[in-house]
Amino acid sequence: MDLCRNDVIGVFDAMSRSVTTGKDLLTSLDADLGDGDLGLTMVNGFYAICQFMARDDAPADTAQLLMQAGFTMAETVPSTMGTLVSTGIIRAGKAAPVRGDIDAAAGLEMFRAAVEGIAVRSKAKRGEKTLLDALYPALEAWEAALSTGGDIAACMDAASRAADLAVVATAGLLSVHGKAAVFGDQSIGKPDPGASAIAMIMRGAREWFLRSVTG
Amino acid sequence: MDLCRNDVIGVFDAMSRSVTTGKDLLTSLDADLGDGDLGLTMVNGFYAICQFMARDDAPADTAQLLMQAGFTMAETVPSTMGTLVSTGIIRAGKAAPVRGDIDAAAGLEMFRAAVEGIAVRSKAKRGEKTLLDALYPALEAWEAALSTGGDIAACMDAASRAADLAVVATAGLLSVHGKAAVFGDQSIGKPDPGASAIAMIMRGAREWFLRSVTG
Amino acid sequence: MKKLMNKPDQFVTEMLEGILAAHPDELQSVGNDLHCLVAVGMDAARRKVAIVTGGGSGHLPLFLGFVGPGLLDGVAVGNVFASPSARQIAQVTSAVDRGHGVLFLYGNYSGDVINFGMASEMADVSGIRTVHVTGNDDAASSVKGEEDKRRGVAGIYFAYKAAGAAADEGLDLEGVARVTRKAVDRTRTVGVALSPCIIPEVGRPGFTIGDNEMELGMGIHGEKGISRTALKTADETVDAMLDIILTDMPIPGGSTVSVLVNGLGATPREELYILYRRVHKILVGKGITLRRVRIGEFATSMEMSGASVSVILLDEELSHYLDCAASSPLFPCP
Amino acid sequence: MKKLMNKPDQFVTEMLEGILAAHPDELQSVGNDLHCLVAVGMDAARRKVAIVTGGGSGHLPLFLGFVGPGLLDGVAVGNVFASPSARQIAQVTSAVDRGHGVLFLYGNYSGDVINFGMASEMADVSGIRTVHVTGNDDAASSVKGEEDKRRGVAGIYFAYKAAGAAADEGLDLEGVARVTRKAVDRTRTVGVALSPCIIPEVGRPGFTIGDNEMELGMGIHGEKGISRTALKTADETVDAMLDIILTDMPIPGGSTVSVLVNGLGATPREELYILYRRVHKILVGKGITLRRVRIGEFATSMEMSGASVSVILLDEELSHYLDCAASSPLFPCP
Ligand SMILES: Nc1ncnc2c1ncn2[C@@H]1O[C@H](COP(=O)(O)OP(=O)(O)O)[C@@H](O)[C@H]1O
Ligand SMILES: Nc1ncnc2c1ncn2[C@@H]1O[C@H](COP(=O)(O)OP(=O)(O)O)[C@@H](O)[C@H]1O
Ligand SMILES: [Mg+2]
Ligand SMILES: [Mg+2]
Ligand SMILES: [Mg+2]
Ligand SMILES: [Mg+2]
Repeated sequence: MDLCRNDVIGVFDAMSRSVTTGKDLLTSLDADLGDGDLGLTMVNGFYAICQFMARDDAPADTAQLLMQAGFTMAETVPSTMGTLVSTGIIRAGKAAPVRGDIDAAAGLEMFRAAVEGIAVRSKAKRGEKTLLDALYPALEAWEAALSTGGDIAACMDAASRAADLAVVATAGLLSVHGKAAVFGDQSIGKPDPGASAIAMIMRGAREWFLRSVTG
Repeated sequence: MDLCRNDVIGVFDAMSRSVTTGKDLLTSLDADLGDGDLGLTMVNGFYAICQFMARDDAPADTAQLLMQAGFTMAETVPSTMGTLVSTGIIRAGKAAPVRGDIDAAAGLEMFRAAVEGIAVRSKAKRGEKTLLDALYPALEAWEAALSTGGDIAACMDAASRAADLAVVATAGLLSVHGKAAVFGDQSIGKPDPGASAIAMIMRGAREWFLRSVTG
Repeated sequence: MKKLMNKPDQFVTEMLEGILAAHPDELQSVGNDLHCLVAVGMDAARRKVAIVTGGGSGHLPLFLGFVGPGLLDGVAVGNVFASPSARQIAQVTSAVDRGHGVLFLYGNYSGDVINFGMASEMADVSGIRTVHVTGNDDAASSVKGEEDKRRGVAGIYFAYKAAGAAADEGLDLEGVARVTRKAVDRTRTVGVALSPCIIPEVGRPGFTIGDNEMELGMGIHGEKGISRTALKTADETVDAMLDIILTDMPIPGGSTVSVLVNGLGATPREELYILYRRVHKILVGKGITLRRVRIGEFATSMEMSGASVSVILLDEELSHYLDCAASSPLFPCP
Repeated sequence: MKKLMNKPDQFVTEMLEGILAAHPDELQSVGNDLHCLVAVGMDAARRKVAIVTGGGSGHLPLFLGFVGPGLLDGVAVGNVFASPSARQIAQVTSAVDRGHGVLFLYGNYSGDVINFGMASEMADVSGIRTVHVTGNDDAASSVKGEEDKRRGVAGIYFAYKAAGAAADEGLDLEGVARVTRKAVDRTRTVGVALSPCIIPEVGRPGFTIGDNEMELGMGIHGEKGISRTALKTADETVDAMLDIILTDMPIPGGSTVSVLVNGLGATPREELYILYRRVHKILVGKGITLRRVRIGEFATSMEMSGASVSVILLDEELSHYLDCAASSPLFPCP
């Protein structure tokens, strides 16, 4: 299956549901290593996107829809993660195919654009205990699944599983960016809140595919 | 007996002891109707006077001794009562006899000058629940004792007893001056702290006479 | 209410040492007494009335923060919440007098009144003429008709400003006193306290106030107010304050006023602006024009939390004087 | 820590309404967004680099209090302790650009860095050139060698002042950025917190601190400091602060510095002067000259109690720029 505009809306609804369910977990992870607002910002940001996408006058074009959704989120929750996730969504929109639905290959281009945009914006590097430590493994898993002939649902499945595993691995890393940086060595042993949010978002998307493919 | 310079010093020592003994009472009376500093200011003020009077270079002249003692107290405890009592002492000094000891008549002139000085400085009138409501009755008692031939010890005795009685009567009055004024009707039933301090000071003087005459 | 201090009994001395170290070009002490401060660079030959203020410590920038160009000439600083002595006031007076008389301008508290009174007599002996004007803007501290019993609080700022400007423009002692009295007569303040403060040498709060309470009309030393109520919203609080002010001093539509929203210490500037928002809405709604609005800490009670609102009803003369330039190191430029 | 406010979720909006009502001649909003403020009366024809700042609310007079003549051109205001959005920053940027480029000058917090970064891209699309300088003066927030990870706190004041003056004198974007970076590089701050503050929408303190404790090096949002100790005296506190500052940035005798002693909100001015007294004594003892000392509230954390000391090592150029005139309604003249 490939994704049309309305499928994209469905995916975002599922992501929104996922972060809403996981809100308290994100809050407590961020309270441990930051200021505890991550649950709130993710929930509010995705809620704003869904509200925007549901509007009658939301763009018919998927690329435009994603870009404007990203700006909506950025406006609603201008925290670190709010802005980085928005940046990813905007970049994904910019990289979306001009015509036609999104297949696994187009999805890879969009995902890569998102991750690169986030990396540029945040100036963080892999291994520095940020959302990038969930994003890069997920991107690589998508690429691998595509190269073995997987469709977009399979790619998303692989990416989401990789992100979940990667979150566990972030516990071993030292925080050097953001509010967590002051904890220094004490940050070791705790998973990164931003990476956890990424995994949660991707799990929402994966579940949408599971439902849509089977249902 | 009449008072020489050194007797005056003795009287102030006795006054100082009296307010030191009564410190907590003054503090709590002023805490009830004001800011609770009266015990401290009276004790510190009279202590400063005694220290000053005990100095080798303290003036030999009683008038000068009193005036400078008053300024010392004013400098040490510039609260309402500190300044008013100092004013009284300075005025008493100014009214002291140029030569010779202080007899009952000279004492009356000095006392009157003190009370009038305090009245002018404070702009308060009798009946407004201030130290004047102890001072005026004491002054009148002194005058009465003098007119029936009392010596200075007898005058002081009469004045002090009148002050004690007058304090009780201040409980019936309404505070209109100083920090007590905001209590309005609630001030009724409580004796005036300033009047109480005056009675305590005079009681100290009276006790000095008792000791000096009998001992 | 923890304090950054050394010995409590050195609180005022060390504060004054800090002030003189920080602002040597603006303030200096006279007579070897840190409590006696005058502006640096007085031109003794200038034909100008001098203005002296004074009062207890613990209210910065009040009182000493109002000594400076366009403002006052000298200040006698007392201990925390206690009057300076008459001798200190007299000493400052002698230092600033230029032979054209001295205005004594201070808050209406009996300790201060009596000490300034005694200082006047001392000045008299030295041939210095003095006139007294006392700030009594706290509309909550005594009923109408007994204005002379009211406490002076943040609104004395307007009197300082008017007095300083009038003296600067060369008015004589009577003229300066007249302008100053007019400013005082046309100013009303009401304060509200949410938490107490601690006198360093006492070491415990001067009063207690419940977690969900506030006191309307409380004085800047914690003096009893008009009513203790449950904590109101900012809007309700302003409504209650303005109600007292406008009942006491009705302000007809078409008038012009200046307003000071003053923080008592711990209350953040953000909240003062939330209060001002309501003040503005109500006064504008009555057809009153606001100008030269001042929002910040002008008269504090150390770490007390709460705020006051002062309103001065302007006429052309007062508007003019309030607009004149003035500066003080306690009001730093950015 | 009671608050004078109405609805917690209206705290920032109502504060901004109050600010605009109080200072209509100095500040205005753009794009129908109260969070986007610019100085009134911009001369678009003037050949001048524009300067934009921004950051979370709850720090008044920071950040919006530094918009004004001789200072900055515009500010994007976030919610309490939260970054403004990139769109808001971009909107302010478009409003103040005169075609000579815009300096983005803000505190080094990841939310702000990322939003200003995104705003830069937006500005780029509109053909507006931007350069970023971030304040990172908090010497207690990261070890030496990792200065780029340090938080920006009260010391950004010196950078604002230098940037504003350099832009005023007509330097180009690179020139203004160079001067500003120099000010940042030569500034160090250390803070100490004695009590927490409450974010209105959260309703409870962000951290707890024992009755007899203080935290050295704590950030202005309550970020972890270097050590939590028993409450020290004012002198000991300054000694610990200066020790960190002078170890990080040694200042040779004969140098000239400017110092800012900043109150976090509830700590009274009296105590700031007691702190300054010690700062002065120590620096003068090392043969260092102090000038343009600033004492007051420049960067607060609402009702937090505590203070910070900032030191900037001056050269002739920075001295000159710091001396230039500047004004802001959040720093009212007396
Ligand atoms: N400079 C940075 N670069 C990349 N990611 C960052 C950076 N700073 C923080 N993060 C990520 O953001 C997460 C915290 O997000 P968020 O709660 O929105 O931060 P804040 O509340 O400080 O704005 C961290 O767990 C980390 O993954
Ligand atoms: N204006 C006044 N005139 C005369 N006496 C006054 C006046 N105000 C206060 N007092 C007297 O002073 C007493 C309080 O003295 P004190 O504690 O020194 O006052 P404060 O602490 O306010 O300076 C009162 O009990 C009253 O007797
Ligand atoms: Mg966070
Ligand atoms: Mg945050
Ligand atoms: Mg008293
Ligand atoms: Mg404050």
